[in-house]
Amino acid sequence: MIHLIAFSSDISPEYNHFFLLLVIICGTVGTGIAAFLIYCAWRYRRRDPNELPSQIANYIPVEAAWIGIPAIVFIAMFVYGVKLYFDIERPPDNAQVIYVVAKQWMWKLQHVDGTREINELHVPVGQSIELRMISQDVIHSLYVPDFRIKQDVLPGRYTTIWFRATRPGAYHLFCAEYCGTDHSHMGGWVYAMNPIDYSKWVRQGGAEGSLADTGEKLFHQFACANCHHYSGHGRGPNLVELYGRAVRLEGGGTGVADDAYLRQSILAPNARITEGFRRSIMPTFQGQLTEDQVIALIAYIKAVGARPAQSIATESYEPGTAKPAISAAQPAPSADVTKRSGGR
Amino acid sequence: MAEQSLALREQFATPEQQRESATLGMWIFIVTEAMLFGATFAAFAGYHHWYPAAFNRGSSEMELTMGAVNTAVLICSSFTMSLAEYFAARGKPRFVWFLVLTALIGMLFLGIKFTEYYMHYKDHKLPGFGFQDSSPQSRQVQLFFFLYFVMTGLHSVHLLIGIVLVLLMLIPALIYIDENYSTPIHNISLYWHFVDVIWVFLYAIFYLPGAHLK
Amino acid sequence: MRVAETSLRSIVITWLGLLALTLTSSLIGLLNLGSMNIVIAVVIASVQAFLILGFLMHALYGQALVRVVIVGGIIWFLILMTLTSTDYLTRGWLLPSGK
Amino acid sequence: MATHTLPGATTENYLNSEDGILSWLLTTDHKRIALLYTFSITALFFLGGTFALLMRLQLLTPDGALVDLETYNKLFTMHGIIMVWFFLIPSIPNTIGNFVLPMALGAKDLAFPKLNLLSWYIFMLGAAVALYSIFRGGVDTGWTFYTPLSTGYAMGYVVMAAIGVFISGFSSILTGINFIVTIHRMRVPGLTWFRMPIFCWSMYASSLIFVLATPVLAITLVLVSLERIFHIGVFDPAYGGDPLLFQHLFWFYSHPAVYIMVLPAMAVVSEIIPTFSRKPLFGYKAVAYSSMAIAIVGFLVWGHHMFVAGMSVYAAMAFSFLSYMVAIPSAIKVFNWTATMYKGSIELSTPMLYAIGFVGLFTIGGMSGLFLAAIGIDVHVTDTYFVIAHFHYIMVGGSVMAFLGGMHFWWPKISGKMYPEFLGKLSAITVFLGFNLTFFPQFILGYFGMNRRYGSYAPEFQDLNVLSTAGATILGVGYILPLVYLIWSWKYGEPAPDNPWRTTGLEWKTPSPPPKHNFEVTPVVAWKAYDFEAQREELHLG
Repeated sequence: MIHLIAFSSDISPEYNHFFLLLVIICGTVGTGIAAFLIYCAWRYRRRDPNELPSQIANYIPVEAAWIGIPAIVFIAMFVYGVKLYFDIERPPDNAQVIYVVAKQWMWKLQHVDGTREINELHVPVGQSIELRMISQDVIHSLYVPDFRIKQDVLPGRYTTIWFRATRPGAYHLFCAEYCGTDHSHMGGWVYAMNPIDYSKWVRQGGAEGSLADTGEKLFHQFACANCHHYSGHGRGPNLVELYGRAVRLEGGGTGVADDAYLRQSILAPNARITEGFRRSIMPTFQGQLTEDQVIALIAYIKAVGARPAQSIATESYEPGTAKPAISAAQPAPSADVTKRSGGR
Repeated sequence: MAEQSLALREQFATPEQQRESATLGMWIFIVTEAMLFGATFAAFAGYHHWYPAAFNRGSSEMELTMGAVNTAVLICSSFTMSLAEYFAARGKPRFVWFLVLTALIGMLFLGIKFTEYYMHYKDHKLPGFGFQDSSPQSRQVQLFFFLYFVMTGLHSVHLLIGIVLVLLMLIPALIYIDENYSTPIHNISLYWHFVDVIWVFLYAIFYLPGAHLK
Repeated sequence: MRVAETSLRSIVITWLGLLALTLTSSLIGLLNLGSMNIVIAVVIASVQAFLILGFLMHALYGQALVRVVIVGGIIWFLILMTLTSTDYLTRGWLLPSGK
Repeated sequence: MATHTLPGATTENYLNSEDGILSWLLTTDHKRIALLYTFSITALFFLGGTFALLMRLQLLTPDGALVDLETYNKLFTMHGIIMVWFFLIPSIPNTIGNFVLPMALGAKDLAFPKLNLLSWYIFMLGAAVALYSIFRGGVDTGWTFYTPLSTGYAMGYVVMAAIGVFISGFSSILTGINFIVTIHRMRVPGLTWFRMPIFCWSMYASSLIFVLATPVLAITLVLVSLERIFHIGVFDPAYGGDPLLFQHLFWFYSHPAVYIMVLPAMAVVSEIIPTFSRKPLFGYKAVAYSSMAIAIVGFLVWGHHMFVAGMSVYAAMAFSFLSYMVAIPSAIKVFNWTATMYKGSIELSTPMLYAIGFVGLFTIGGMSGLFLAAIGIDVHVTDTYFVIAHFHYIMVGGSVMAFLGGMHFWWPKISGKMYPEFLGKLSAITVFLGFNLTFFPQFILGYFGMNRRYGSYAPEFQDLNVLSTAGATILGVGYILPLVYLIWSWKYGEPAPDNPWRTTGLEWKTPSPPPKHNFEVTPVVAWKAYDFEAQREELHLG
C-alpha cells in the first residue's frame, strides 16, 4: 500500500516536507486568487447596464510587487529543489552496489554476491544501496514511489540511483518511462527487511557463486585470459588492481577505470586505448555479450583488483596455458580516484 | 499608375507596402529553414565533441578538391542569380539569360555532388548499405557519414527546389518583362543565396576539419 | 521607389571575395592545426555568410526589420546549440563526492 | 463613423457574398478560412476526445478490462497526436486568430491570403496522413516518439504518423509567417504597437514560436523516420548515437509548442475580461511585455522534461532555474487579469464565466508547474499522473476553456446570431465541474505514484480513478452542449447587433457578420486599447 506520508527511505521525510511546503504556498496563493475573483464578481457586479466604472488601469507599486515577490519565492524554490536533488543523486561512499538490467518488460537485479532476482529486490533496512542500471533495448525508468526515487535506464550507458530504506515493508517497483506493450506490467516489489531476516534470506537464496565467479567463467570462456595475462606481459593491459585507477590513454589524456570505462573497453575497445598498447587487436564484443555478462565481467575485474592475483590464478586455470609469474602491478599514478564512479 | 496597381493585391494599400511585406515574409521563411538545418548542426556539434577522432577520420575520407570546386560553383551560381535580380529590377531583358545560367550552374553543382555520392557508395562509405571502415572507431565514422549524407542530402533537395523555382520564373519572364514584376525574382534570389550560405557552412564542417589527414 | 539595391560593382566584388575566402579556407584546411581546424573553417564560413547576407541578399540596405529577423534567427540557433551543448559538455562530470 | 445596420437586415456579408462549395474551398477570405479551420479542428477534437473517453473507461478497473494493453497504448498515442498537433496548436490561432486578427488591426485581410488557404490544405493533408496511419493500425510509441523505442522496437505505423505531423508543421509555419507580417506591415493608421489590443500581442508572440520552433520538430521527425527505415541513425546507441539527443531536439520544439497552445488562450482572455469588467486591462504594458517574455524565455526551458532522463546534473540545474524564470511572466498575467476585475462593472455572461474559469484553472496548472520545475520534487512526480494533471489543467482547463469562451465571445461577429445565454452558462459550469472532477484526483494519484501511460495499475489507485472517469463523462457532456446549441443558433439564433457587448476593439466597429473586406471605410485609431472612456458616447456609456 502506498503510504501517503511515506517515511520509508532516507530522503522521503525531507522530500515530504518540501512537497508540503509547496502545497501550502501554492494553496494559499491559489485560494487567495480564487476568493478575490469571486469577491470581485459579486461585489462589482454590473448594477446599471450603462454604468462606466473607474478606469484605473495601472498602479506601478502593485505591479512591481507581483513581479518581485514571485521572483524571490521562485529562486528559493529553485535552490531548495537543487539541494534536495543533490541528496537524491549523490550516493554515500559506503553504498552497496546492486546491478540492474532492464529488458523489455522485466527487471533483472543482480547482487554482487551472486543472487539474481527478477522483478524483486530484497534489501536490508538501514544499508544504503546504489543501483547501477543499464537497459538492453529501449529506455526504461526505475521508480520506487515510497523511496521517492526515479531514474531513467538508458541503453548504452550506466545510470545510477541510490536509496536507504528506513522501514521494513514491501514497496512497489514500477517502470516509469513508456517502453512498449507491457510497460504497465513491468514492475515488482522492493522488500526492505530487517538485517536478521535479510541474512536468513541470503543464506537460503543459494546463489551458485558470486557475480565475480560468473565473471571469471566468462573471462575464460571468451578467452580474455589469452591477452590479459596476470603477469602483465600479455598483449592486453594487465587488469590486476585496475578498477578505479586512473589510466593514461594513447594520445594523451587520462580516464578513470570505472564501470563505464570498462564497459566501453569491452564493447568498443578502440574508442580509448591505454598508452603503450597497439590499436585494433582486441575484437569488439558488441552483440556477443549481453549486458548481464558485461556486468559480471566488470564485477570480476573489480574482484581481481581487490584479491591478490595469486589466489585467483591457481583456482580456475585451464590446463595448457603457461603459469604466469606475478609481476608488479601496472605502474599508474596514484591519482585521487573517487571510489564512487558510475558514469552519469 | 493603373497598370502598376494591377499587380497590387487588394489587401495592400501601396505597392511599397506589398513589396516590403513579401520580403519580410521571405526572410522569416529563411529563418525557419535556418532552424531546420540548425538542429542538424547542433547534432553534429554534439557528436563532434564526443568523437573528435572519428569525425576527423571521416572528414579525411572526403574529396577536398571536389568539395572546393563545388563551393566555387555554387558561389558562381549565386553571382549569376544576383545579376539576374539586378537586371530584372531594371527591366532589362537580359536577366532571362542569367536565370538560365543560374539554373545550369545549379545542375552542375548537383552533378558533382552526386558523383561524390556515387564514389562514396563505391568506396563502401554509404551507411546502412555495406559500410566498411578500417579505422578502429568504424561505428562512429558511420555516424559521421550518416550525418554527412543527411545534411548534404537535405541541402541538395533544397537546391533542387531552387532550380525548379528559377526555371518556373522563366515562363512569365518570357511573356512580358515588367519593372514591377521583380518581387518574385527578388524572393527566389534570397532563397538561392540562403542555400549557398548553408553550403558554405556544410563545406566548412565536413570537408575541412580532416583535410590535413589525407 | 526602387527595391533597395546592391550596385553591380559591389555584387562583383562580393563574388570575388567569396571565391578568395573559399580558396583560403581550403588552403588553411591543409595545415594540421589540430582541433583549431574546424574553428577556423567555421569562422571563415561565417565571414562568407556575412558577405552573402549583407550584399547579395541586400540585408545591409532596405528594411531594418530584416536585419532584426536575421539577428533573431542567429540568436535562436545559438540558443539551441549552447543549451544542448551544456548537456553534452558537462555530462561526464561527476557530482561532488558523496556525503 | 460605424455604419449601424438594423439587426436582421440581410445585407451583403462575407457569408452570403458568394456561395457554392467552390467559393468555400477556394476562398482567400481570412474569415472563411477561419470557419474551414473551425469545422475541421472541431471534428478532430471530438475524435481525440473519444479516445480520451475510451482511456478513462479502461482505467475504471485496475486490470483494465476494456481493451488489451496494445490497444490502450495506441489509444493514448492517438489521443496525444490528435490533441496536440491537430487540435490544440491550430485551435485558437487558426480559428479565432484568423478571423479576428485582421479585423482587430483594421486590415482588409492577412498579408498573404493564398498562403493562408494553402496552410489549411496542408493542415488537412497532414491530418489525413495521420488519420490514415491510425486506421491502418495505429502507433504505440506515445506522442513523444522517444527513441530507441520509436526507431527500433515499435511495431506501429510510426513513419506514417511522423510524416503526418511533419506536414502539419508546415501549416503552422505558414500561419506564423502570415501573422507576423500582418502585424508588422498591415496595421491601420494610428494603431501603434502599444495601442494594439493584447490579443494581437499574444498572437504575435505565439507566431514567433510557430516560426522558430516548428522547423526543429520537422527535422527531428525526418531523422526518426530515416533511422527507422535504414536501421542506422543519429539516435542509435549502437553507433555511438545518444537517445537523449532526440529528447533535446524534440523538447526544443515541444515546450515552446505548449506556449503556442496557451498564449492564444491568454490572448482571448485578455479580450474577454476587460470587456465584461468594462475596464481597461490592468497593467497593459506589463501584460504585453510578459507575452513576449513567455515566447522568448519559453525557448530556454525544455530541459525540465529530462531531469530524470540521464541529462547532466549541471544542465538540469540550469534548466530548472530558467523554468522558474518563465513562470514569472505567467504569474504577472494572472495577477493583472484578476486586478482588471477590481472596481469594474462585471457582467457574468458565458464568455466571462469561461474566462474566470480559465484564470482559476490556469493558476492551478501553473503552480503545479512550480512543483515540477524543482528538480528534487520532479524526481518523484515526473512521468506520473501529477504531470498529466499539470498539463491538462493548462491545456484543457486553460486553452480549451478559452477557446470555448472565445467562440462564444466572437460568435455574434462570426455568425451574426446570438447564442442562447442560459445554455451557454450551463455549458460553462458543466465544463468547469466536469474538468475539476476529472483532473484534480489525478494530482493525488500522481503524488501516490501512479504512472502515466499505464493500461492497468495497482489496485489501491482504483477509487480515485473511478472519480476521474466520472468527471470525464461530465466533461464530455459539457463539450457536446456548445456544439449543439451553437449550430442551432447559426440558423435560429436571434440576430446580433454590431457590438452586442458594447466593447472597444476594431472588430466590433463593423456590422456582424462583417462584409467581405471587413471595413467599408478604413478606420483610424485615435485611442488606447480598451479605452472605454474615449468611446463612451459611441458605446452609450456612463
